[in-house]
This record gives sequence, structure tokens and C-alpha cells, in this order.
Amino acid sequence: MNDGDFLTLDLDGWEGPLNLLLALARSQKVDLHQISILALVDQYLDYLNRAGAERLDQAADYLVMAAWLAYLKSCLLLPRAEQEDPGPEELAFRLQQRLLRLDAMREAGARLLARDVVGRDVFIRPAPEGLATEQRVTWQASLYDLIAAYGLVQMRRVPVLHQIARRPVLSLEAALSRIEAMLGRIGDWTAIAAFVPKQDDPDLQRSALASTVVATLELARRGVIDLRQQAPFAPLMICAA
Amino acid sequence: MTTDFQRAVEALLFASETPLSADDIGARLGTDEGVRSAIEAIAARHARHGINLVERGGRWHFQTAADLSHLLRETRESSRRLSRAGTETLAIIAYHEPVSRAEIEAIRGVQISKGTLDVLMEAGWVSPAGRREMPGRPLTYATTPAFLRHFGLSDRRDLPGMDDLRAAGLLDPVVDTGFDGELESSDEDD
Amino acid sequence: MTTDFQRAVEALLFASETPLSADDIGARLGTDEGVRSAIEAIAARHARHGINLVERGGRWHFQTAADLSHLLRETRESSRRLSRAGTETLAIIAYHEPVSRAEIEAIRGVQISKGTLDVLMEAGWVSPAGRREMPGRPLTYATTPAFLRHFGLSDRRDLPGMDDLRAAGLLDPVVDTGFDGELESSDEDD
Repeated sequence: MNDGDFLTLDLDGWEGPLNLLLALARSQKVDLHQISILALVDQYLDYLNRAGAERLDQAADYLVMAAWLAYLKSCLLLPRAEQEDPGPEELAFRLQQRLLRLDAMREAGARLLARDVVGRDVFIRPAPEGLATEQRVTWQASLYDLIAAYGLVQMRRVPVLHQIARRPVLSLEAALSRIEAMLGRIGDWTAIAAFVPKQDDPDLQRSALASTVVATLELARRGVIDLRQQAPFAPLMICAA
Repeated sequence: MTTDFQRAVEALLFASETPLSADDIGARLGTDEGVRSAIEAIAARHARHGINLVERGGRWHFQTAADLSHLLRETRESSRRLSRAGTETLAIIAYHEPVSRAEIEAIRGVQISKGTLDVLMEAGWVSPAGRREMPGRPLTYATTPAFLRHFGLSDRRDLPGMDDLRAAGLLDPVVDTGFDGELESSDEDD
Repeated sequence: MTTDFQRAVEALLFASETPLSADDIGARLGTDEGVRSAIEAIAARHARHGINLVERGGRWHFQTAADLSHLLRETRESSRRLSRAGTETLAIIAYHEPVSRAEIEAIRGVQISKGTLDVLMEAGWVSPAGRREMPGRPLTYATTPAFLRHFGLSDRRDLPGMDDLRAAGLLDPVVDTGFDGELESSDEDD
């Protein structure tokens, strides 16, 4: 270990213990694959002893790493038997792999930045026209839509008219004249059913019955006929007065 | 002049935010010599391609070939059904043209938004048809030949009249006679 | 394919604000046929000139020839230098993507400060790339087409030394050793 090596290291550029380890490893000027982990651990611990008091006392990461490395070192120095799994060689190998990986990434970053970077080495058009896409809507409507809409508009405009549809009825006048016409041909008491014209339409039939009843009442009032009913709901009997 | 010089001129013209004069280019490359011939060579090289080097008031810049500019603007068509307000407004214009906005609203019994007429004009079915000579000189609207084409009409008079609409059941439930006159006269008022 | 088709492809590539894929161009011109060969022809036409057509992640764009950078550089202020942490983080993401924050931290052996990922995302070089299906469902990050474009990479496989690093096992997923655990837990305390 050469003291001069770490004194030239620039601490400001470092981030974290792994970076420090990497910097120390590189200062050995050997291939990272050949690096002595044991020597590296000593360097790291020594460095913390020297520089740590002033500059690294806040950095818990460095101290955690130091503790771990001290543990690794003791494992490496201990007799081979009774080792836990993973063994110290395996741990040392993994540390070396991590240093290699970080080194590779640092290298890769530098190589990325050394490429022909847009805006520094190569240039693109500063203000291209751009490719515009305009949305155009084709409106759809059919002639039916059109005239149906006009029908709706017109319907909204006209005053609302209520029109009651005419239903089939037998008028009171018709019932009166029918009974009067029939009276001459009927001598004795006759049930009202005989005076009601037969209708196919049930509504018209009910209307005919109602009008005929009212007509008999009117004729009875005028004294043209007499009415008789034997009991509630019994047939209404009619006779000329 | 070397080809490298031409390449440099080409790159400068491409990367510049503004068109460059021969002097601009000369200043950048440290020599005026050969700038013009380089520009001419570059312009000639691109002449029949998609990118052209063109001069604008003594300054050069690259642009897409003029006959290809339509490629830069793409229209994407989407089809949309005309809204009910739009259909009604269009129908009123077709039956009553030329008709002002206020008249359309009077017939519809509902106000129309500005967008409704815009859509009809955008569709190419309706266009302004002069101003009415009355206070306020309101703009009137009428249908266009494109309207007739779209709806398969040879003439506006081909539009079904009131009687046709009624026969088609489009004016139901109005049935009363004596009602026709009212409707028609009201049509004529508009 | 006709020269007219080539001209059209060239014009589109020239006018576009972003690099275009063959599909983009095909969609624009209404046919995929011949797009690739047109692109190749255009690239060949410009190959030795001041402007080059280059591929970046399956998309093409025009840029000035790299060897002319010394002539053009002074026109622009150089882009702000990426910090060392930023550069390393970008490299780790590019070579390992998709990669979670914890994995980046495990490789660097230090916690990522807040600004580092932000700077990379703001530059448009890195973006979130979904969550990893594992406890905690950590968000992963990956590089963007803009990253390839900015650093002049046709493809992620163009990343310098990619194959060697992979062969050396240096791009394998980070194994969780006891050491990692300790370091990471200390990071989380910060």
C-alpha cells in the first residue's frame, strides 16, 4: 500500500463507499479482476482512519461498509473450516463483481457522453414545419332525418288540439222514434228488450240499451206509455197507455 | 472547392434557425471563396428531390419541395351524425330559405347556438344568402348545391310538402281539416 | 417504387418534428409498400453529404454529419453537462432496463439523490416502465426513443460494449448478497 495514492484521490467526486472502493482499486493500477480484496480492505479502512475523522464522520454508509469489510477481512484470514455459507471467498468475489459492474457502468456513461450527441456534435432542424393532422368531420344526415325533423318542428308550432273521436252511439232521438214506431204493433205488456235494436258492437249495444231506457222514461212522463217492474232487476215491462 | 466545403455549407444551412446569406456562411466558415458555387451545387443536387434549397431575398434555406407541401397536412375524416338541433335547423332553412337566424329560432321555438349554423356551413350544406332589407339587416341563410347532392334532391321543390309529410305520418297526430290552411299560411309568412 | 414516392418520404422525414418509423410514413402516404426501400435509397443518397438520414430506435431523422460538429458547434450553447451521478444512473438504466430505483442504488452502492432521476426524465431520456411484480411492486425505469436519438444510437444494441458486458455477466440481475442488504438498509435510513 502506498500512502501517496490515496492522498491524491479527490473525495468530492465520490459518491458512497462503493465509489471510494472503486477509486482505491483503480489506484492499484491492476486489472480489477486481479485486484486483491484483502489489500483493498486494508486501504479502505486505513483511508477512513486518516480522512474519515474530518470528512466522513457524517457518512453512515462509509462506516457500515467499513464494518462489513472488517468482518470480511477477518473471515478471509480465519482458518477455512467452520465458515458460514456464503464463504468469505464468495463474498469477496461478489464485492469484486460489484466493483466491476460499477466500473463498467461508469465507463459506459463516459462512452455514451462521447457519442455524437444531438445539439453538440450533430444537429437537427431547429424548427421543422411538423406534420399536421387535421380532423375533418363528415356530417351525416339522411333525407328522412331532414323531413322528419321538419315534421317535428311543425308539430311543435301548431296549437295543441284535443279531438275526441266519435264513438258509435244510439241517440236518444233514435230510441224515442223507434219505441213510438213499435208501440202500435205491440198490444200487451212487453219487456224492454224487445225495443232495443240488436247490435254487433257491444259498445253500441250498451248505448242502445241506455238510450232506450231513457226514451221509455221520457215517453212515460209524456203519458204515452206505462212502465212496470215486478221486482228490483226484474225486466222492465212496457205497455201503450 | 472541395466536397467537404460543400458538406459544411449544407450542414450549416440545414442546422440554421434562419435562412443564411452567402456572407453569413462565409463568415462561419472563415472564407467567402466558393460559398456561392457551393450553394449552387447543393441546390442543384437537391433540385428534383423532396428537399429543396431555395433562395429568399438573398438568403438560402432548405424546405420541402413545394409540390409536396400537401403531404405535411393530412386530413383525417371522421363521420358524425348531425345533431337534432342541426337537422331541424337545416330542415327549416331548406323549407324556408332564405331565412334569418331570428326566423329560424321563431320557427323552431328554440334558440339555436352559434355552433349549429357553423356545423351546417362546415358541412357545406348551408351558406349565407345576403342580408334582409329590414331593420338590423339580418344575414339570411340558404341551402347549397352540395345540400341537394347530399340529400339526393334535384331541386329544393322536391322536398316533400305538407301534404306529403302528413300522408307519411310525419305530422301525426294532427288530422283536422281546416288546419291545413293555417299551417300553409303560416309557412308563407316566414 | 417511383422517385415521386421517394421524394414524398424524404419530404416527410425532413418536415417531421420527431423521427418517423416506416409505419408512420406508410400511414401518412397510404401504403407501406416501398417505404423501407425508399428510406434506404434516401439514406444512401445523403450518406456522404452534409446531412445524413439516420436510424434511431426504428425511427429515422435527418441530422448534420457528425464529422462536421466542429463547424457547427459554436452556433449553439453546449447543453448542460450531466453530473457524474446522472451519467452513471443513465448508463445503468440504459444497460439494465427495465430497472428499479433500488436496483440502480444497489449497483451504485449509494442512494440516488432526488434530482438525479428527475433530471433524466425531464431531459426525456428516461421514463417509468411499469412496476415489477414482486413485493412492494417497485416502479421500473427505461430509456426512451429520445434517449436513442440524443445519443445517436440506432438501437439499444448499439450501446457501447453491450455484448461484452453481457458476456462478462456484468448485466445480470443484481444478486441480493448480505452485503447488498446491509447497504440498502443503510440507504433507506437516509
